[in-house]
Amino acid sequence: MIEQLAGSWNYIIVIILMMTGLFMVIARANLVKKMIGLSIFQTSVFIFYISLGKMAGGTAPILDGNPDTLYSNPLPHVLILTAIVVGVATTALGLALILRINEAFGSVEEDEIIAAKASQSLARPKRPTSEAAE
Amino acid sequence: MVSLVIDIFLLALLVLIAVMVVRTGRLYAVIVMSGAYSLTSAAIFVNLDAVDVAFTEAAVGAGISTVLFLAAMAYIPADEKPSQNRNFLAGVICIGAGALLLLAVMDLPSLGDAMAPVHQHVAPRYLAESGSALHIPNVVTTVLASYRGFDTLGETIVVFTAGLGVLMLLAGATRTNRVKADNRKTAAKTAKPKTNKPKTAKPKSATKTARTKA
Amino acid sequence: MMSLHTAMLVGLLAPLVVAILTPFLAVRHVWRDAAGPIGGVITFIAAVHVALAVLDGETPRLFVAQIAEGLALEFAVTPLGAIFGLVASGLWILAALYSVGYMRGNHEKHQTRFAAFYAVAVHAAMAVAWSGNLLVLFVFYEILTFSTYPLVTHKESALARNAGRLYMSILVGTSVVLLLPAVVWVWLSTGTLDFRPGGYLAGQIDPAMAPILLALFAFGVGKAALMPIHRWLPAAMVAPTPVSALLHAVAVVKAGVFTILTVVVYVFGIDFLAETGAADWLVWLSAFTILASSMVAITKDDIKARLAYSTISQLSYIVLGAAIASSIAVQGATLHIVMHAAGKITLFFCAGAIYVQAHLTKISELDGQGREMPWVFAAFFIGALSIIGIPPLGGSWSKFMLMVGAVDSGYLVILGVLGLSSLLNVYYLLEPVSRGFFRPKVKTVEVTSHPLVVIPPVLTAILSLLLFFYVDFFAALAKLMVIS
Amino acid sequence: MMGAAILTNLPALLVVVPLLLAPFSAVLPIAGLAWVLALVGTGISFLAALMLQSVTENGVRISYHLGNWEPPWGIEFVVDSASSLTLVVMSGLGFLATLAARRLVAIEIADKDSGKFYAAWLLVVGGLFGLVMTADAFNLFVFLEISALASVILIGMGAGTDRRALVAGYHYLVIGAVGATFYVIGVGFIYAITGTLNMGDMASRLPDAAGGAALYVGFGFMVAGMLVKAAIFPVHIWLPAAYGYAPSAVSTMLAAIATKAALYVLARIFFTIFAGTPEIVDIALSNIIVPLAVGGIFVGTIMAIYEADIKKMFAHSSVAQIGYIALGLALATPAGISAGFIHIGNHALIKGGIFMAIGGFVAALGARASLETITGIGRRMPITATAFLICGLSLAGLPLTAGFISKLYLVRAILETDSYVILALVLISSALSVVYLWKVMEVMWMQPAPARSPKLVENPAIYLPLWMVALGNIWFGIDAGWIVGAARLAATALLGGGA
Repeated sequence: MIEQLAGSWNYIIVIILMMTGLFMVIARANLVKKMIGLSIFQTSVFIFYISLGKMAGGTAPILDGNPDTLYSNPLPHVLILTAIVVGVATTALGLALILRINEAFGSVEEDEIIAAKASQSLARPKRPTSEAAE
Repeated sequence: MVSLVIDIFLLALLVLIAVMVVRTGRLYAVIVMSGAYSLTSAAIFVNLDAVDVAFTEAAVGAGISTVLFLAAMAYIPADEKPSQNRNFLAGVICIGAGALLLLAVMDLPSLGDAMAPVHQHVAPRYLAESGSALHIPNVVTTVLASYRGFDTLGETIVVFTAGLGVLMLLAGATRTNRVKADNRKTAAKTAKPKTNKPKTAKPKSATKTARTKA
Repeated sequence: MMSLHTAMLVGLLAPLVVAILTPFLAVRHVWRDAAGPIGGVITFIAAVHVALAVLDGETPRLFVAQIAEGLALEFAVTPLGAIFGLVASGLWILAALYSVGYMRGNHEKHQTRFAAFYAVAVHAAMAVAWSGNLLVLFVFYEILTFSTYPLVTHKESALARNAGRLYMSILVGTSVVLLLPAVVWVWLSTGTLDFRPGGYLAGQIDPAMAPILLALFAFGVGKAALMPIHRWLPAAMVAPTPVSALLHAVAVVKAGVFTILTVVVYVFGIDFLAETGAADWLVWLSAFTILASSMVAITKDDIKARLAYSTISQLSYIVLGAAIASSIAVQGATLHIVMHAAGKITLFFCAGAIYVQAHLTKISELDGQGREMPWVFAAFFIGALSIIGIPPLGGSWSKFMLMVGAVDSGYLVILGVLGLSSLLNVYYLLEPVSRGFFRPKVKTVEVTSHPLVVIPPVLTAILSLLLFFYVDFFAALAKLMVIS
Repeated sequence: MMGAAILTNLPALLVVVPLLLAPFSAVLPIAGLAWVLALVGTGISFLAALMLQSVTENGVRISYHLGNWEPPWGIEFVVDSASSLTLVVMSGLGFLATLAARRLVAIEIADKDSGKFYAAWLLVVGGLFGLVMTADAFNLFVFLEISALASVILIGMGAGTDRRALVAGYHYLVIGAVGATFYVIGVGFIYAITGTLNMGDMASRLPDAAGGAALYVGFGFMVAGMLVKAAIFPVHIWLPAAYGYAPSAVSTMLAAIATKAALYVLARIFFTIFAGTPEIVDIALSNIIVPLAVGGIFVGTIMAIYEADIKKMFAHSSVAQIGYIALGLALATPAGISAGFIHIGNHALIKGGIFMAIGGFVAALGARASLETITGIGRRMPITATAFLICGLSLAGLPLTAGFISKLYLVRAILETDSYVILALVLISSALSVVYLWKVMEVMWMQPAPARSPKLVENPAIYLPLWMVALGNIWFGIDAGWIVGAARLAATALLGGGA
């Protein structure tokens, strides 16, 4: 049991981390905090993948010419390199949207934005543009 | 054994940071902690033999990401407003999903097991071929650039997409220009009879109304 | 002369061509107004040609496209379809003439649009009549609904719009929600939707489910105006009278009862229905509709509203005949399509003529007007007698056969219902005539003469009379329906 | 020589052409040129898809090795009759949506942004094609993100006329990212027990893999992630706002093709990757996916009935229609899967047309289309409104329209499995859908236009493509042979073990 627990230690913690991140995404109303939750969620998945590739007694998969050397699995590393970049791209786009939302609604709190939508969508002119410009 | 101790310590640290992130309301602190989270994960990656990943995570995850967050914070409120109404639902979903995942990891090969399928299939060929066929010692680089080069192309496109999006959404110059362009358009419109067309919004004016109302 | 194939094409396309040409012919009103009657004559000739072939035992077919296995876009003329095709095309000639007179005499707007949609409706009715399977029937049934909507709301007043809304919601709603599933049900359980003499559901569906399927059809066909889905018909009375003629005699309600008869005869099979008793409930419902709507008709003072309820009642005669599901009753029901069409179109023509010439709409205002418009009132009288079923007029045949059918199948109560309803008919249909001729005038109105609205009702009245003597042609076709 | 090279490289061409045209479009300063580029990109894809379809018609399965690295070491694209049908549908509607986009974009998007807009447009389309073709579980994630991020940009562009588009875009981004991450977690588990990322390879190794709970959970998370992308109840919550507030052109394109790709991937997960472990798939399909699909059908329909905003109404309706597709696929019989594929094609036609027409209304009205603003529009914009009516009739499933064929085959497939409860539910929901369609048509055609309303101008640049789609609805309602045959082949290809 202990042995199994030791073997799964990384995984168990990783799952707790994932769920912490996911919890933030769902439960927090602050849009920035959601993004941070998302990045924690994703980073935890990265650790999960890298843990899968670990070989006991292995080293980084950089060939040293010695045929007896054990290497960890390079494939998860490759995947996660891609995933990290994708994750940052998501974050960047999310933040850009948050900035625009803040401009348009004056808030980055989901509850307030939804309330603003409800109260103003009827009274506000459908296109804020042309009227304001004239 | 040392590596196991380090591993346990670092992971515990991650849990600590994550809990603090959830509980902190000051966004600057949260962002810094999230940077710390990324750096700690980078350390874990080193410990798990993924040096390339660790380097990227430190540079991109901890570096660029944090810079982006901090830059964004210049324009938005610094504190999170307390709101607790969705905790229960979120808790149920997370605990449910977490429980399932815990159940599943118990059936995975234990950490570092050399007989695990991941070490038996596909990967060995990368390790075997990389040196002889391509003469690059770093297998990660080889796989990234050749076997799974298409992933890398895709990744580039994702970055391009995100850049495109940020540019379209934010580019300050475009937006001020758009205001001007719209003014010009409106001026032109008064001359033309056709007026029943929607035009692009100028977010600035919308923002002002929203703010004054708030 | 024409090949059958050509005849079918002509019959189906001539009204459509008229519809398409109408806007272009509108540069000269005479051209536009002549297009309808000419198209009617051409269509009628084609219909006669087709009907004669059917009488010779042929089944004229026109294949258009294969949709999926067991589903084809195909026309095939059954004896019943031949009859309905004759009715629709033949009455169109007169209705087209009449609507020219009515629209002009009344100075209605949008006459071009009116004429075009009128022709589309006739096209749809022809296609319904000659449809080769349930799917085609369904499609053109819907097209008929859609094409008559602009006609019903022709006046574009709030009242007309509300009527149009009710008209569309009941007809489209029932057909999509009930009729379409019924059609799909038939296809799924038998793999075909074709019409076959003697029907083909026997042995294909559980007899316990047959009443449910029949109910889907009976209520899905809103155009048959079975209570309680009859409300659209009186509401649609706001439309100009030629539309009412189209609705009541030429196309719409006839398409409804035609559908029910077709389903009973060519899909269920009357033997199957008679054996399982699946249509028993429909006998009682239609009997109820006959009496209830006659009662309502008595209370109406508005001529068109009274005629509308009379139509609901008469339609249920046809449904009743189908529901009794005996050979003689079905033949009676089929003949009643023809006889009622001729009779009712006369009545509506007369109502319209009275309106155009004297601007009267209430029965209580008709007192003494008979002498002012003798031809109109005489035509009305003959039409009414035909619908009541008095020899020597066409309507007597169909009513007689229905009564015989009811007795044969042991529905003695139904005989009583038919008798009672005839008495009510006598009262509410002859009241306007007797008022016109035997009461002193209550209202002096200026009567302007419009021959184009007087000639058609006189012609249809004569037709009702002729149908009594020359019923054999239709009777022979009707007989073909039940010989499998 | 040249021809042969193009032919063998068709699968790559289909994806790479739109993706590589995107950067060029982004820097084009002239909106018209960018549109031409987008049209060329989607047009080439459509031709390529048609060619692929003609090749795979005989049951041929094309395996394309990217960079000539053989699978499972390298990344593989697979095109069989199932994916080629999906590709033809997506690229065809993508092309038509691009055709209609010209005018809609000119009105709703600033000229300066047009080049970038079409760049994002091409990225979405290319990403979705990749999603359908790739046979590598992780590569699929990359394509998922390309199309998701680009979609978010396009949705966000709706902020030009309604600020709520920003929020819709943000929600789609976050929910989509969570979905994609779920998928990646699932792939991680399957990778851990099989050691491979290639779908075919996974399929052949899974039956012998000592998976236990990892197998179940890996499967579950992969499916859950794609359910989010396919907008299946209850994780459809992002869809109504996203389609509702996106620019009209974007709603058209997304509604016609976006969720279709995710639905196809779901089918691949069920019937290709986990073909060797059918017991898991069966449990999931009959106990989870079928109830969710039926739930989605009802929730979508009922929400549509209570919605006054036209775009959002039909977005809700999409949730219901996706439910029909998912239901067909989840029946897991040849008839059910082909019914699903038939509706993938037909629903693309229906919704593509409907959103194009709504775009036409919005363009002419200069305001959001709601039950209030489109009052009496039937007489004011007869060309657009008639096409809308045809697509609406098709959605209701009237005979001689494509929608009827879908419903017919779906009902028959359900009957084959003797699930009468589901049949009854489908029929009831189908009747309910008449309610909201009736509401719209009633307002459009049977109510008078508001007094003093200005004359509305109909633009051929919008209504010509719209009518092509509307006539498509009739064409495929009368001659359904092609789609039915292709869908049957697709079902055979999927159930034949794939790999």
